[in-house]
Amino acid sequence: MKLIIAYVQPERLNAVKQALYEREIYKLSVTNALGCGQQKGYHETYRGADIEVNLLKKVRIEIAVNDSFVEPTIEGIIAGAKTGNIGDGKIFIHSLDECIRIRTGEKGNEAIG
Amino acid sequence: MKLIIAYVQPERLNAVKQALYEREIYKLSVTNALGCGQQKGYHETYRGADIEVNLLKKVRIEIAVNDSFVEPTIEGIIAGAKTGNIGDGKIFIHSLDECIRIRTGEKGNEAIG
Amino acid sequence: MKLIIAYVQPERLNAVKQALYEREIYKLSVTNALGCGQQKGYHETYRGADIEVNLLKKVRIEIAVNDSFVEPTIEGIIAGAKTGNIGDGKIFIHSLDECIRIRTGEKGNEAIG
Amino acid sequence: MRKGKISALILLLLGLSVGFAFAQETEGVDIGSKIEDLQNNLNIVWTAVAAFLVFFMQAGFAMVESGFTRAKNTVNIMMKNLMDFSIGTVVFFLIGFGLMFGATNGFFGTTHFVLAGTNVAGKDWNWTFLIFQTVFAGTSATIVSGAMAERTKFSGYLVYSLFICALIYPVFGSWAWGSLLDGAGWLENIGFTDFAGSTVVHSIGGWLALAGAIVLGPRIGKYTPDGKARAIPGHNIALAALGVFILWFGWFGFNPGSTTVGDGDIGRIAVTTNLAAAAGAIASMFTSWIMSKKPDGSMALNGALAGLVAITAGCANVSPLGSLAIGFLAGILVVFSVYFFDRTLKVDDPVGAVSVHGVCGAFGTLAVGLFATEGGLFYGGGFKLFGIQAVGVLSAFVWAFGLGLTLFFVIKKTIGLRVSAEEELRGLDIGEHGMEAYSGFQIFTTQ
Amino acid sequence: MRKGKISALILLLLGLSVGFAFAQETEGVDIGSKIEDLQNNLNIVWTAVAAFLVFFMQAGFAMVESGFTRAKNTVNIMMKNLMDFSIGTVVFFLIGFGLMFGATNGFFGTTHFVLAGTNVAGKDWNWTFLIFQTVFAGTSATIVSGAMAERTKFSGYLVYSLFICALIYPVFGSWAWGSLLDGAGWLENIGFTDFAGSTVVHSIGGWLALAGAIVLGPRIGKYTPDGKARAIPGHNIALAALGVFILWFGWFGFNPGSTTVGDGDIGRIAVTTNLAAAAGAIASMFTSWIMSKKPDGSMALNGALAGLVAITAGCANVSPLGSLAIGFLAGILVVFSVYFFDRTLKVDDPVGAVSVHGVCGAFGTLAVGLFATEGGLFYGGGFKLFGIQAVGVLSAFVWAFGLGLTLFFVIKKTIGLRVSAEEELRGLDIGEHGMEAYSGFQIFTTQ
Amino acid sequence: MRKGKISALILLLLGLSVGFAFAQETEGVDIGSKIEDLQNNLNIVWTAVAAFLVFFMQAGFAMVESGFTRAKNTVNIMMKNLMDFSIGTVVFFLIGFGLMFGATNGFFGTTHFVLAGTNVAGKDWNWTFLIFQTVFAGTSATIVSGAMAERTKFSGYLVYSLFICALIYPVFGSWAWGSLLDGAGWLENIGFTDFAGSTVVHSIGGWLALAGAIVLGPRIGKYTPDGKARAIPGHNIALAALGVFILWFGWFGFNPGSTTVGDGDIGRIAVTTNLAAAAGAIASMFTSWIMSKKPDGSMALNGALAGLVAITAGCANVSPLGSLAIGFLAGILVVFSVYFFDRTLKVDDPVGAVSVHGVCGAFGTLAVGLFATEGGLFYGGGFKLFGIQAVGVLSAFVWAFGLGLTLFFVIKKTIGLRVSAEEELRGLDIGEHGMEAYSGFQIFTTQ
Ligand SMILES: Nc1ncnc2c1ncn2[C@@H]1O[C@H](COP(=O)(O)OP(=O)(O)O)[C@@H](O)[C@H]1O
Ligand SMILES: Nc1ncnc2c1ncn2[C@@H]1O[C@H](COP(=O)(O)OP(=O)(O)O)[C@@H](O)[C@H]1O
Ligand SMILES: Nc1ncnc2c1ncn2[C@@H]1O[C@H](COP(=O)(O)OP(=O)(O)O)[C@@H](O)[C@H]1O
Repeated sequence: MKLIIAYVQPERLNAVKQALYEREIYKLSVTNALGCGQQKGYHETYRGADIEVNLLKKVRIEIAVNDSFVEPTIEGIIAGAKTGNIGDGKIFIHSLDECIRIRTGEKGNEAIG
Repeated sequence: MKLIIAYVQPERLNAVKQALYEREIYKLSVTNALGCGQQKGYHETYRGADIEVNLLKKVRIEIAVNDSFVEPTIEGIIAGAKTGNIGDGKIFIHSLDECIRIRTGEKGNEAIG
Repeated sequence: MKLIIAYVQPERLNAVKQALYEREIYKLSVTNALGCGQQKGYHETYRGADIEVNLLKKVRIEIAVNDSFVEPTIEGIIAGAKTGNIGDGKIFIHSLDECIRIRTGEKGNEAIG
Repeated sequence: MRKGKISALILLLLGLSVGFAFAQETEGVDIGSKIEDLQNNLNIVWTAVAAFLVFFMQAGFAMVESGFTRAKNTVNIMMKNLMDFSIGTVVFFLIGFGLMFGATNGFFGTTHFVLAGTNVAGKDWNWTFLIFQTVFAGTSATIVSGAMAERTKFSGYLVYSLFICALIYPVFGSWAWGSLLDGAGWLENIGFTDFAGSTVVHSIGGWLALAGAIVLGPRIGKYTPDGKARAIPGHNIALAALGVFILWFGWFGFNPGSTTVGDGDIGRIAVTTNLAAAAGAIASMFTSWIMSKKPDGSMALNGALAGLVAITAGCANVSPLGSLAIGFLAGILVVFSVYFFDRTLKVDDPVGAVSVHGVCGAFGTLAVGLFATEGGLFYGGGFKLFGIQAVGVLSAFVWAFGLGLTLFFVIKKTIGLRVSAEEELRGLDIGEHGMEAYSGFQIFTTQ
Repeated sequence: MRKGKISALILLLLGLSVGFAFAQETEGVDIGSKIEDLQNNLNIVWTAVAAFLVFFMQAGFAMVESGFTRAKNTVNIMMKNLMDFSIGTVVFFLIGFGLMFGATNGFFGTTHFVLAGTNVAGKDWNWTFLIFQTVFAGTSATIVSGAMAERTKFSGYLVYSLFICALIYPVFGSWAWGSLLDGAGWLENIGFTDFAGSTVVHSIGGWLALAGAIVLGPRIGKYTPDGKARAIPGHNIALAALGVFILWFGWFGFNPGSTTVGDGDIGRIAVTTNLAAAAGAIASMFTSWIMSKKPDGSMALNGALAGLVAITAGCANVSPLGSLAIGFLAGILVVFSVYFFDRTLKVDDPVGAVSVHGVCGAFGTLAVGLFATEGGLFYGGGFKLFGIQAVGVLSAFVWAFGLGLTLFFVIKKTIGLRVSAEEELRGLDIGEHGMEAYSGFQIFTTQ
Repeated sequence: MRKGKISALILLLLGLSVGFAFAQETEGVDIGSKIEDLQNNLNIVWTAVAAFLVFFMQAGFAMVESGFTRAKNTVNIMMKNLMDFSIGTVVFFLIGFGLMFGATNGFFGTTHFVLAGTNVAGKDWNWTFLIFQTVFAGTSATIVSGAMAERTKFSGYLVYSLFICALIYPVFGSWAWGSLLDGAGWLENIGFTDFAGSTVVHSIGGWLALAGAIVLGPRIGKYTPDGKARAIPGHNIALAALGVFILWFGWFGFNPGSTTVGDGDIGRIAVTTNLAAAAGAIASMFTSWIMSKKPDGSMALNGALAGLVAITAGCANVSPLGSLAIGFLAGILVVFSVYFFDRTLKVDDPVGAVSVHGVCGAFGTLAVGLFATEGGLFYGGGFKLFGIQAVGVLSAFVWAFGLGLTLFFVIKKTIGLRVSAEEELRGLDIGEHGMEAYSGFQIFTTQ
């Protein structure tokens, strides 16, 4: 089992969800995040004082999947999030030791989907 | 050391905290999350237009524990979060390489609790 | 590759970012979090009724780095976040299997920075 | 000829004089009535403006109530405030106004329904009086929604709001204020003094709110299993503060406007009203500071309202120093009253409506018996007025609380008064209205 | 001597009498004109207060529009509302007022620019009339910003707001209302009745809004690729509700104030206005309840506005029951109109400005032809008035929609009307103004 | 007999005539005084309504100040605004009013404390005048809270607000406005013209705000270690914009209300007031557009207020074009003033209170010397009036800034003026009041 974390542009979230659905990945969790990457942020002035915004609004997606689903998940995220512009985001993957469904107590591969 | 991530219904958070306290797990971190799982979400209309809400409000709990605390933590989360209804949530576990207390610089097992 | 998660006091975020910049770590992601640790929270009354606030505002920083950057990252976080008071926060580290840049499809060490 | 001439002249003079006398007279009458008309027009302008200010209090109530409750129930509170005024407007026009101000059968009015008998295209005073009274009825109605917030079924609330403006408020109103138009009431006949409605408007609303909160029961999570009160903080103190400022502003229509006459009493009543509000805010702030170590913002806001509610009965009858005293006492009283209902009686009233409107309304009405410069106990008037005031206060409680319990109980047993636990947890906005108030905002709904 | 004495006496008497007669006369005249002055002063106070209430509607519009749109465009909406009124104030003073109320050349007024000819330090009625008319012009201007929200280039919007108050609104206004001062218009001459401006103010604004929304096109994401309308929920229903309460409050200046006379008509018009608003809110709530299973909060709010817009034309000419009917019908109409524009015509109007102001304004104007107690179809007046009203409604549509399309098209082709897609996604607040409305708040901007 | 008859007749006539003369006279007197009474009543209604509008500005200030600061200090700002008005109301009644308008000892008034001497149940003008003046004092007091926001100890602020309304404001006020009742002041005696209080109310508040901000020092994080100003964006621009609309609305009571007479001057002053506000908003917007590439929303809002503050002194004395000029210049001035205090002087004034009220108040007062149609430099009046105005402006600065520095310094050394750094970081809402303004909302408090 793997845990896949992706940071994408907020407005791509729906497209990512769509792309994952098409690949039969229905479960995911989302949090609101701010990101600092190659996209440099922007300078503004507020009441004449400089304000440097270098934490840009991002969305953090977390998906736990069985190993066989890792590839489709990555594909799906890229399909939904990629525009070719700086700021498109990143995907991080690490392994998961265990997964438990609270409602039933099921564990492992059965619990994940 | 393990890192335990749990998604639970927001209104169960207090019960989960309570259950963990009883098991002497006092430290945890919480973020606001949206989740998409077996719980299908709901349809509403706003000004006549359809609106499909399939990202439901969840709470994400993150707990770093020593190995001996993994079981009580899981038990505690389940004790607090389980209602038997769809949407109760999931627990994910993976291993942690290191843990550092910023204030003291302590590392590992000593830093975690 | 490692994924470094740090919980720090919100008002230290800028200092942490500063310290990381100095160590040439430019990329990070931030989420809003609530934490429960040694810092006990506080009691207040609202309209005469007791209200126990034990989830304090924290900021969660997530940084994916190549192995050689783990030490500077930890140092930077501590440099920026440490005040010596309870509540300064924690750092958690675990290994990362893969990292992908959505825009280019680059993988691994190349994608991370 | 001479005689004739003189006579003629004299007659001419006589004629002229008499003519003048006539002219003088008609002119005099004419000018007199024109001046009366003018004062009448001035009264209309003043009363209309005051009515508009009182209408604006609806916004104040909506803001205070939503500010002091959770974000997930905001749409519902707005809807309740909008609809209780809307339904109230219609039924008060159709039924309530006649019950309150029509020629009375001893118990309530029986004419003036649908403003019958008033020229439909004219400039009659009745029109202005109707709009003024409508917004008063609407105020009474909207008080209740705060105490019943965050758990009441929307349809049940609509039914309630129909009954208060059609029946409960106007009948009691006819007892105390009927003679303001063509009615008459037993309370005003015995000398009951409630100038702008501490009892008629606020206590009636407050006791209905109490009945509603009792029949409903507390919100999930308000009390621990062992009965300790828990805080459920409001989601937007900025809105709540705005609401209090709006209410204070509107109260300058409520109290001075109740003269319905454009003259110097307006300024005097504005002064007593303002002093009482200020003293109430100060007193509540310091009371909460002493009681809970810090000056509680929500209490200071409630304190200003407590002062306003309390001075409403006596605003025209007490001196400025009297109004300071009334406001100050109300500001202290409201804090202890909130504690009492919340912790001792365990009645869950999220915004303190029962304490502010019910308790402080009753207190303010009784205070007239103490502070009235004419007839008040402290001004040598003895206990007579105080006794009369007590009768009024008591009859309001019996009438409103009794009918309220009945009404809410019947609603509970028929269409239902409370939403499901699941809906309450997720919020009434989604459950009752299918939408969120703060779309896009990240809000913790753990409570 | 006797004779002389008598004569002298008589002459004296005569003199006295005549003297009295004179005194009487001048005194009479004097008193008469003083009374007139007083009524005039009362009219000024009333009209000024009404103007201030109407000004406050600017806040209402700003709140409704921002509440019904997304958080990321809030600063922009506030700025648009602030600037359209500010620019409107200046150009209406310089140009618009003269075009609307100056001595007419048959098509528009040609005097009174910059209030020329009015004593610059005096107490002339013109001053009060100007401020009253300025806030009306500002109302018409600000309607448009809601329909064009969340995608319009700021500079383009500024240009638009210059033209509406300098040209589009005043010229049409001169046709219907010019004779209120020194002008005259063909519409009022044929008997067109629009007491407070359902057509003159609201429909003009509404049809311009329609033109703007069409030329702009829908917001990104409003329609699925296959053309299904998607909901883009507003970010702050508390603000929107506050806005509606403010607008309702302001409307008591808008409608009763349009008498510009301080007398009993104020109360009557306040009653019809209030009843229509209430009926509109009720009707919309129940309509949305039936149509989409739950009482939609945003629709009930729109319904109150629909009732207000609709009664504006006939508020002085219909009976209370007539106003209930008009409000109720408008409340139903607005729901279907929103559906129609949103789903059938696919015009993206985030706040429903076209339906509320354009459609319900037209409906309310036509309803005068049906419900006017004098001349209305339902009161035996036949179709004549209705026909005249239809002419007014139609000419407003042709004028405003036609000029609007042209104006927005020219802006589009020159300085540009719409922001870039990237800016629209990130929000106009950052793109146009370099700031966020809710700094520090965590807000999902996935939509 | 004849003679007798004639004589009798004549006497009769004489009697009649004299009788008429008497009747005429008393009737005449009677009618004259009735008409005067009526105008007096009208003045009362108008002044009272204006006072209520000015009261409502409290809400405006609260919204602007909280909107322009961070979410974590919102409860505190609301409390400060509520309490400074409440405390101000009480002490102004007890002390301030007498100091300002009582019979003067040359330096301040010495009668009228607690409105002594005024019939406690009567309709005296004093009542209306008191409420009108109370809300003015409250305006001056509340200006300061914005400049001292986000770091001031609550108890210290309460002490300050006691002194401004009891002493600082009324004494200066007696110099310029004392003769409005029974006082007299040296400034008005030399011809100082400040119709509605650009200096008396706004500059006094503004200079006190400056003193407060200086004694407090800047907020943590406002300046980088090397002294560069950093932006600390406000948390709720929607509230701030609402506040500005409310203030603009209230200003129609502030300026036209300062006639305290219900006649045509109201309309004229409303026109100049409105034009200046509009011009101010436009000028600030374009200035910020030029200076920082984008039209800054917060600056445009400040600009409207700058125009309003600046026109306050001369609203009754300048022409509409003059008011446009004054508003426009104030709109430009306020931007540079904000920059100057923020970046050059490094005085941290979160909402721009010093620039808007202090600087633009002074500017507006001087502008009377330039633009007054009677006596103004540009209208051929020479430098005399300008010189007098400068004396007034300067004396206000010396008085308010001097006393302010002293007062705040004493508070600092005794009960303390600033909260701890830890409390400031976490927010004053929790530190001072034990609650959050936006419970449940996810808010980044990294700043
Ligand atoms: N090394 C990293 N650690 C944590 N988050 C990262 C890292 N690199 C990128 N991110 C996240 O991904 C987002 C997009 O990164 P960015 O470098 O702008 O993308 P791209 O390389 O596609 O242009 C960032 O805003 C940040 O939230
Ligand atoms: N595979 C997954 N990856 C990420 N988050 C998940 C996954 N499965 C479930 N979740 C999270 O857990 C929540 C509850 O899941 P759900 O399937 O509704 O629970 P249950 O199976 O107990 O009914 C979801 O809303 C989502 O936030
Ligand atoms: N074991 C843990 N699991 C998850 N989060 C933790 C853990 N320990 C600490 N934290 C996070 O770190 C924050 C600071 O912890 P705390 O114990 O107060 O720090 P310190 O030990 O430096 O005083 C907490 O509020 C919480 O968010």
